[in-house]
Amino acid sequence: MNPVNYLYLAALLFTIGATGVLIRRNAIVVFMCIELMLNACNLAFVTFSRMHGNLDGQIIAFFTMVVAAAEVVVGLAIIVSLFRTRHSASVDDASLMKL
Amino acid sequence: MSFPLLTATAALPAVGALATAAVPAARRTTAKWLALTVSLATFVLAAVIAVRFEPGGARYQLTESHAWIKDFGVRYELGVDGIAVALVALTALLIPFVILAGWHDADPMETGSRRWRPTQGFFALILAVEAMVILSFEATDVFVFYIFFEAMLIPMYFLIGGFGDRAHEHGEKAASTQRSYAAVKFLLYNLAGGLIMLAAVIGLYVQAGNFSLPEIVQARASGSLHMATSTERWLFLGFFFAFAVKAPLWPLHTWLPNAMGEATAPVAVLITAVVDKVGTFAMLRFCLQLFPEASKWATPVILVLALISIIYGALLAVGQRDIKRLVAYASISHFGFIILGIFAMTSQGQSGATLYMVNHGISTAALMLVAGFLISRRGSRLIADYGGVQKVAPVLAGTFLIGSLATLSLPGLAPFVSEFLVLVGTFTRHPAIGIIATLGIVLAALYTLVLYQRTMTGPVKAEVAEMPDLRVRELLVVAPLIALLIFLGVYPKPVADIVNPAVRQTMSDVHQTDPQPKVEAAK
Amino acid sequence: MSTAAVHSLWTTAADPISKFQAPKIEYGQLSPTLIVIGAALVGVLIEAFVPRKSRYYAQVFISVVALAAAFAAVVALAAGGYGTTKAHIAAMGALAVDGPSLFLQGTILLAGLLGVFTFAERRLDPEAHGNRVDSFAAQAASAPGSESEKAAVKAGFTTTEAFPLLLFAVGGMLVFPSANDLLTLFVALEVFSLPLYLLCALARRKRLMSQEASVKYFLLGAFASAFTLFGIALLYGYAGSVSYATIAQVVDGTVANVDPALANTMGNDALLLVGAAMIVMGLLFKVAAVPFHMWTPDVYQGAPTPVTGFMAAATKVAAFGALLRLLYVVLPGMRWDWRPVMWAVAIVTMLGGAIVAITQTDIKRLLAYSSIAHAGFILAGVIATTQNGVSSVLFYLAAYSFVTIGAFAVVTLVRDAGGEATHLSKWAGLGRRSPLAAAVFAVFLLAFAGIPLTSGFAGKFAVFKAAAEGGAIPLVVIGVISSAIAAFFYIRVIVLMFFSEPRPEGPTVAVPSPLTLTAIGVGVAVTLVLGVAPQYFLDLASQASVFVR
Amino acid sequence: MENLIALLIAAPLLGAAVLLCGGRRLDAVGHWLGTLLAGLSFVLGVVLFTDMLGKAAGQRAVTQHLFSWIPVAGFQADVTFRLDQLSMTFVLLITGVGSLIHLYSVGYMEHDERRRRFFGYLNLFLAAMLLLVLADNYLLLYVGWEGVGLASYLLIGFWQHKPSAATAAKKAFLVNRVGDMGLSIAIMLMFTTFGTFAFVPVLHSADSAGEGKLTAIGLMLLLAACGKSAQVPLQSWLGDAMEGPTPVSALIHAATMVTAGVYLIVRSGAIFNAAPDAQLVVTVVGAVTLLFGAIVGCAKDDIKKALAGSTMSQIGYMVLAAGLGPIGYIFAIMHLVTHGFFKAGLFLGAGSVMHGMNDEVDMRRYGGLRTYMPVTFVTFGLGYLAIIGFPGLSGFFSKDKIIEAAFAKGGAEGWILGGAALLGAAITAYYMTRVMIMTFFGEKRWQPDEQGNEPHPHESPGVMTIPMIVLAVGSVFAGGFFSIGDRFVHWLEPVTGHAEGNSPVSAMTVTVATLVLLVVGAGIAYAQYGRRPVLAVAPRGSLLTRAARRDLLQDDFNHVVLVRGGEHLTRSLVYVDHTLVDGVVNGTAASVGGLSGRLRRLQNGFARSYAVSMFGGAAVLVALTLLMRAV
Repeated sequence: MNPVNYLYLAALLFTIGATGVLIRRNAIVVFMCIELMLNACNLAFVTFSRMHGNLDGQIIAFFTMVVAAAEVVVGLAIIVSLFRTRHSASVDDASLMKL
Repeated sequence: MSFPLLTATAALPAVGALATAAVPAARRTTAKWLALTVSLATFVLAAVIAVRFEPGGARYQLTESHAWIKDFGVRYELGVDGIAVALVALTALLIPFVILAGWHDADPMETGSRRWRPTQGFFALILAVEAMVILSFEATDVFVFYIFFEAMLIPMYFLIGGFGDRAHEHGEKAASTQRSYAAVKFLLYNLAGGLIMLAAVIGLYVQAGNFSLPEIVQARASGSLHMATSTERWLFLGFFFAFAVKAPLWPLHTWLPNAMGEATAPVAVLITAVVDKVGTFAMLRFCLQLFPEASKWATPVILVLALISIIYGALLAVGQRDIKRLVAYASISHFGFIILGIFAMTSQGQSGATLYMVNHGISTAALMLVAGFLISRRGSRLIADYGGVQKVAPVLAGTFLIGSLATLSLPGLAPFVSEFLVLVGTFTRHPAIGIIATLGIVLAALYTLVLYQRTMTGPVKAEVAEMPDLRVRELLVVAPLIALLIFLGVYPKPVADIVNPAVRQTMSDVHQTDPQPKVEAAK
Repeated sequence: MSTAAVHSLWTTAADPISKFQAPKIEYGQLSPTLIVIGAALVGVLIEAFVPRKSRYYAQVFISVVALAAAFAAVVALAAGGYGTTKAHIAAMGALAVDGPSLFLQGTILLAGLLGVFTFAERRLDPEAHGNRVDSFAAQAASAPGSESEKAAVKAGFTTTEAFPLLLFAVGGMLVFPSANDLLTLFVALEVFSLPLYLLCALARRKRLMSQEASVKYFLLGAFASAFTLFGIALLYGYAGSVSYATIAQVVDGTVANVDPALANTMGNDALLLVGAAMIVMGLLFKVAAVPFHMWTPDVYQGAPTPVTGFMAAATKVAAFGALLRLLYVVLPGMRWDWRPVMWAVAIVTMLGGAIVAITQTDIKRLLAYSSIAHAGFILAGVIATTQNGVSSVLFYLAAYSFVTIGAFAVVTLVRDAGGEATHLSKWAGLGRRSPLAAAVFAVFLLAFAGIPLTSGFAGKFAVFKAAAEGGAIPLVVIGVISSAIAAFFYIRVIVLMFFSEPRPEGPTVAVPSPLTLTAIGVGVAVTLVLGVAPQYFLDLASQASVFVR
Repeated sequence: MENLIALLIAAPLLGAAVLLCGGRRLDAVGHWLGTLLAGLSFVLGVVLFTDMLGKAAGQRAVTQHLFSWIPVAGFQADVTFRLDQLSMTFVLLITGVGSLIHLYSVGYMEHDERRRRFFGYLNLFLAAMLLLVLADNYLLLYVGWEGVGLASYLLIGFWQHKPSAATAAKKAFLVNRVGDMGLSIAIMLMFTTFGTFAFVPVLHSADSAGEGKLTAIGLMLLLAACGKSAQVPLQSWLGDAMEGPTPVSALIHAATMVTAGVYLIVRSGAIFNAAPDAQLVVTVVGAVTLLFGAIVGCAKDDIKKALAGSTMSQIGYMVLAAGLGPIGYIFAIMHLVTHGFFKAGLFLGAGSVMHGMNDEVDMRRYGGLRTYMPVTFVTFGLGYLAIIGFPGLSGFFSKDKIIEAAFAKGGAEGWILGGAALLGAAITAYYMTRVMIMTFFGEKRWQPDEQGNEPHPHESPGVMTIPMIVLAVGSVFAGGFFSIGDRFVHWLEPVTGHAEGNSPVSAMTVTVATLVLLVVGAGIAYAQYGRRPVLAVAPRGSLLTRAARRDLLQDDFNHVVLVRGGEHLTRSLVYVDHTLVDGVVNGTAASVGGLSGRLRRLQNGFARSYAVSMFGGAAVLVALTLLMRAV
C-alpha cells in the first residue's frame, strides 16, 4: 500500500484537529484537538521515515510524545486552575481582556 | 589639533543645560542666572568664531573631524561657512534675550511635588535647544545634522507644551489642552517631515556610501558619484519636505500659528527666530549643494509655493484676532520671502535670503518679545482687548512700533535690506514673481499698522489704564535688539561680507550665474 | 510443513546488535546552556528541600549566579574566537556555536538577569501580614479569593518556583537560536514556552486576568507549535533529514548522494514550500507578527508585569535568532519564495501594530502593540538577506530588549490601591508627581519612537539602512511612515504624563529596591550609550553576523 | 565743502534722536532745540548755496561718498549724496520753510504736553526729506521716500487718542505704500536693465535702453509719484491727512513732502524724455488731478480740507508740467517753490484762525474775522492773491508758464491739456475766493460749542505771525524774482535741460485768458458768498456738490471695493486655512484613528477567534509561498 495515503490521513487528522480547535468551546476538548494535531504530525514523521528508510522520523515521534506529555502536564494545570476559579472550562468565558 | 571651537560653542550650552536642570528646586534664581551666564558665554564663543572666520578663506573653516559611527559611514564633522557663521552668531545672540525675556515665565504656578522644578526645566530646555541648533548649523556631515535636526524637537516640544502664558482668556484648563494640542501638532508635523527625510538620508547613504557633505559635493562635481535623475529627485524631495515643514512653507505651515500662539513669547521667538531658521538654512546648504539638478528641476513649483506663502501668510495675518498668531502668519509670509530668495538662484537672492534669516530673527524677536510684555500685562492675546496703550505706556508702544516697522521692512531698518535683495534677486530671473511678491510689502504695512492702531492708539481702554510701562529688564531686552535693527539697516556690510563668498560657492555648486543687465551703464 | 518453517512464522532471526558509539558532546561550548539548565534543576531541588523562609534568597542567589556565570561563559567563548574563527557545529550537529548564537545568548542572559531582578522585587506591594511579597501569587494552585488563598497569604507563602521556571525558559531560549536541526528547534521551543505559560498564570493581583492570559497563551502557543511540528514533518519528508545543513543542501540541490526516495520527494516542492511556511509561521507567532500577534496584547496585559517584561524582551530575541538561522542557513536557496511573503508580513506588522496602538488605553497593551510594530521593523532587517541585515537585526534586538525590560520595570512602579495602575488615564500628570520616573519612562518611549540619540534610533537606522541596501526601499518608506504613526501614541503618553493635570486620586510611584533600580538604570544606560556611541556594539554585531553551516 | 552735505541731514537727525530718546527732562527746551537744529541745517544750506553760486554752471554738482551700503555680488548700493542745482533748490525750500514752521509750531503746540515728541517727529521729517532730495541713487532716495512717509504717518496720527487721526495716518501710509511698490519695481527694472540704479549712469545711458523698458520704468515712477503727491488715483489720503496738526499740513502736506513726486519725475527726466507714452500718461494724470482737486476744493466747508483740495490741484499743475518734458520741468519746479511759499502761508493762516477759534475748522462758523486777526488776514490775503495768480504775485508767473507750456505741447493734446489748465485756473479763483470770503468777510457766524464757551477770536502770538509774514513776502515776490531774466531757468537748466516750446497761441493770449477766467471765477464766488449771507449749515447742494463733498465718491469706491472686499477675502482665507489646509491633516489623523478603532474590534478577547486568524494567516502564508513559486 502506497505510504502516501498515510500522509493524506495525517493531513486529514491535522485538519480535523485544527478545526476542532477552532470550533470547540471546552478548553479540554480544544486541548485534545491540539494533541490530535501533534499525533497527526507523528504519523507524518513515521510515514516519511518509512519512505526515506531512515529512523530519524521514528525517533522524532518519541520526542513528540514526550513533548506532548509535558504539554499535557502544563496545560491541564493551567486549565484546571482556570476551571476552579470560574467553574467552567469554556474558552469563551475567558475573555476579560479584549480590544 | 587646535582648540575645538565649534564643539565648544555647542558643548557649553549643553553642559549648561544639565547644570541648570540640576539646580535644586528652591534655588530658582540661581538657575536663571546660571542659564543667562552660560548663554552670554556662548555668545562670546560665537563672536570668537565670527572673528576667527576669514571671509576670503577656505569654504569650511574651523573644521573638526572625528570618527563616530563607522558602520553608518558617519563622522563627527563640523565646519562653518559664512552662512553658518551668521546663523550661529544670530542664535547665540538671541538666546540671552530669550532667557532674559522669559525671566518670570516659568515661575511655578501650581504646587507639584517638591521635586517638580519647572523653572530649572524651562531654562535648561532653552539651552538644550541652543546647543542642538548650533550643532545643526555647524555640522558638515548629513547624518550629524539630521540627528540634531530631529533631536531638537524634543526640548522644543516640552517648551511649547509645558509653559504657556501666565493668564489665559479661556482659563487655565482650556489653555493647557490647547497647549498640548499645539505641542503635539508641532512635534508630529516635524517628526513626520524628519522621518521622510530619514528615508532620503538612508537613500543618500546607499548612493554615496558616506555622509560627508564636502566629499559628496566634491564627488558629484567630479562626476565620480553619479545619481540617476529620478533618484536625485526623490532624495531631494525627501530632504526638502522636512525643511519645508520646518521653515514652514505653505501648505505645511499650520503648526506654526498654533505653536507660536500657545507658547510664551520667548519660546515663540525661539521657534520662529532660531529653530525654523534651520529649515531654510538646510535648504541652502543641503538641498542645493547635494542635489543641484533636482533643485533646478523643482524650482518653479517651489517659487510658486513661496509666493503663495508670502501673500497667503500676509492676508491671514490681516485676518487674525490674536496678536501672537498674527505675528506667526507674518513669519510665514517672511519665510516665503526667504525661500523665494534661496530658489531664485541669484547671488542677490541668496545673499538676501541669508541676511533675511538674520534680520527676520532679530525683528521678530523684537516685535514678539514686546508683544509678550504687553500680553503679560493684560493677560490676553486678543487684539480687541487693547486700545490706547500708547498713552499709558509710551515706551512700550514706541518699541512695539519700531518692531512693527521692522516687520513691514521700513528702509533704514535691517529687514529692508534683505527683503529688497530678495526681491531684486527674484526679479532679475522671474520678473512676474518678483512683482507679485512686491505686493507683500503693501500687505505687511496693512497688518502691522492695523495691529498697532488697534492696540496702541485710540481712546484708552479701562483695562489697560493702569498698565505699567516697560521695566528695566524688559528695556534691556528690547533696546539692544532695536539698536541692532538700525545698525544692520544702515550698515549691513559686515554681515554681507561674511555671507557673500559662501553664496558665491553655492551658486557655483548649482551651476548658476546671475543674469546680466541688458545695457552696460555708462559709469 | 517443517517445524523450522512453522517456527519461522512467528520468529525471525535478529541481526547481531552492532556496537553503539557514544555521541561526542563539546561540554565547554555548551556550558552556558548547561549551567542555566543545571541551576534550574537545583532550583527545583531547593523548592523540595529548603525551608520556605529561605527559599526566596536561595532561588535569587542561584538564579543570579547561574545567569552571571552563563554570561561569563558566553563571553569567554566569544573571546575564545568561537563567535568568529572557531565557529562550528557542536553536539553531533544539534547545536551551532557561532557569532549569532553567542551574541543572542549573551543578550538573552542579560535580559534574564534583569528579569530575575524584577522578579525578585519585594518592596512594591504593601506587606501582607508582615511578610514582604513579590508580584507572584502566594499559592498559584489555590483559586482566587478562596479560603486556601487567604491562608496561603497569611502564611506568607510565595511562588518561588518562578525562578526555576525563568531559568528553564532561559535555557530553552539559549538553545532556540543556536539549534541546528529542526528537532532541537522544536524541543527548545517547547522548553522555553511551557515555563512561560506557567509564569503568566502566577500574578498576585488580578489573578483572573493572569489565568486567562495563561490559558490563551497556552492554547494558542500549542496550536502554533503544532503547525511548526507539522511543518517540520513536511520538511523532513522533503529532505529526508532534519539537520539544517542537509536540508540546505537538498534545497540548493547540491546534496551528494541522492537515493531514489529522496529523489522522489525532492521533486515535490509543495512539501518544501508548505513545510517551510508552517515552520516560519510558528516562529512568527513567537515574534508576534501580524496576523499571528493576537495573543500578544492579552498576554502582555494579563501576565505579571515582570514576566511580561522578560517575555517581551527575551522571547523576541530567541525567536528572531531562530528565524534568522532558519532563513539564512536552511532556506537561502528559496530566498525568492519567502522574501515577498516576508515583505507582506513585515508591512502589515509595522502598520497594523502602529495603527491599532493609537487607540489603546492600557499602558501594557500599548507596549504590546508597540512590540508588534517593532517586530515589523526587525523583519525589515531580516528581509535584507545580507550580512548587514543580520548584524542590524542583532543590534536592534539587543537595543530593544533593554528598553523593553526597563519600560515594563517602570510600569511596575506606578501603583494605586488596586496594584499596578496600568490604565493610561491614571498616568495623567505623573510628570508633576514624580518627574524622575516620568522622565525615565519618557526616555524609553522616545527610544521606542526612534528619536535620535537613543538606542531606538540607532537600531532603526541600522535596520532600515540594511533593508535599503538590500533593495527594499519601499519597505523603508512604509517603515518611516509607520514609525511616524507610532510616534503619535508614544507622544500621547508623554503628553499625558507631563502636560495634563494630575488627578487627585491618581497613582503614586512606589520606591523600589535596588533590584528594580538596577534593571531600570541598566535599561536607561544602555539606551543612551547605544544611542550616542553605538560603534562598539555595531562592531560586535557585525563580527557576530556570520552563521556557521 | 561738499563734506557739509552729510551735516545737512545729520543736524535734524540728531535732533530727532535726542528729542525722541531724551525723555521728559527735555520737555522744557525740546522745541527750541528742534527749531535750532532745523535752523542750523538751513544755515548750512545757505552756505553751500553761496559756495555753489561761486562755481561755473557746469561744475556746480558735487557728491559726497560716505560708505558702501549694500555690497552684494553685482549689486552695489552706496550711501552717496549728490548736491546739484535741483537738490539745492529743494534743500533751501525744505530747510527754509521747515525752520519757519518749526518756529510757528513753538507757539501753535504750546499747550500740547507731547510737544517735545512733535518736534522730534518734525526733525525726523526734515532729515528724511533732505535724504530724499540729496540721494545720488534711487535706492537711497527710496529710503528717504519711505522715511518721509513714516514721519507723515507719525505726524498725521500725532493726536493718536482720536481714532480718526490714527485711521487717517494708517490710510496715508498704506496708500503711499502702493506708490512705493511702484518705486521699488522701478528700481528693480533699472537694476535688470542697467545693472545699477545710481542717477548718473542710469540717466546718462537711458536712451540706449529700449523704449518699452523705459516706458515701464516711467510708469512705475509715476505710480510712486501719484502715491506721494496725492495724484489721482492715489489721492484719497491727502484730505484725511488734515487730521494732523496744522503746521504738519503746512510743511508736509503742502510745501514739501507732497511735492516729492514732482521731484522724482523731474529728476528722472532723461527716462521720461525717451518714453513719450509715459509722459503722456503723466500729463493726463496731472490734468485730471488739477481739475479733481479743484472741484473737491470748491465743495469743502472745512477750511483745511478746502486747502488740501487746492494743494492737490496745484500739484496737478506741477505734474502736468513735468509731463511735458524739457519745456515743463523747470516751471514745474518753479511752481513747486512758489506754491511752497503761498500754500504754507495759507495753511499757517488757517492754523492761526483755528488757533483763535478754539480749533473750529468749519468755515460756515467763521466770518468777518478780518477785524479780529488783521495780520493773519493780510498774510492769508496775499497768499490768496498769489495762488489765484493775481498779476505780479508769484503764482501768476509760475502758473502762467505752465499753461503756456501745456498749449505748447501742440496738437489736440496741447489744446486739451491747456484748456484743462485754464479751467483749473478759473476754478482755483472760485474756491479760493470762497474760502477768503467765508472766513474773513461777511458777518460773524460762530456760536458757542457744546461746552457752551464762546470763541474769542484773537490775533496769534509773534512766534506764529512772523513765519506767516515771511512766507507772505515770499509768496509775493518769489515768482517775480525767479522770472526776471529767466533766473530760475538758467539756474536749473544744467540739470534738467530746457527747451522753448512753440505755442499755437501767443503767451499774451494765454495771460489774458487766464486773467479773464480768474475774474469770472472770483466773480461767481463773490456772487454766491459775498452778495448773500452764508448759511451756518451747509445746504444740501447739487448732486455734484454732494459728490465733491465726498471727494467725488472716490473714497467710497475704495471702501466698497478694497476694504470690504479685502475683509471678505481675508475672512474666507482664515476659514480656508482652518478647515481646508488644517482639515486635511487633521482629517488624515482622524481617519487613521478611526481605522485603528475598527481594527481594534478584531481583538475581541476570544481565544478561538485568535486561533481563526492564526489559521487564516497560516493558510495565506502557505498560499502566498506556493503562489510565489508559481509565478
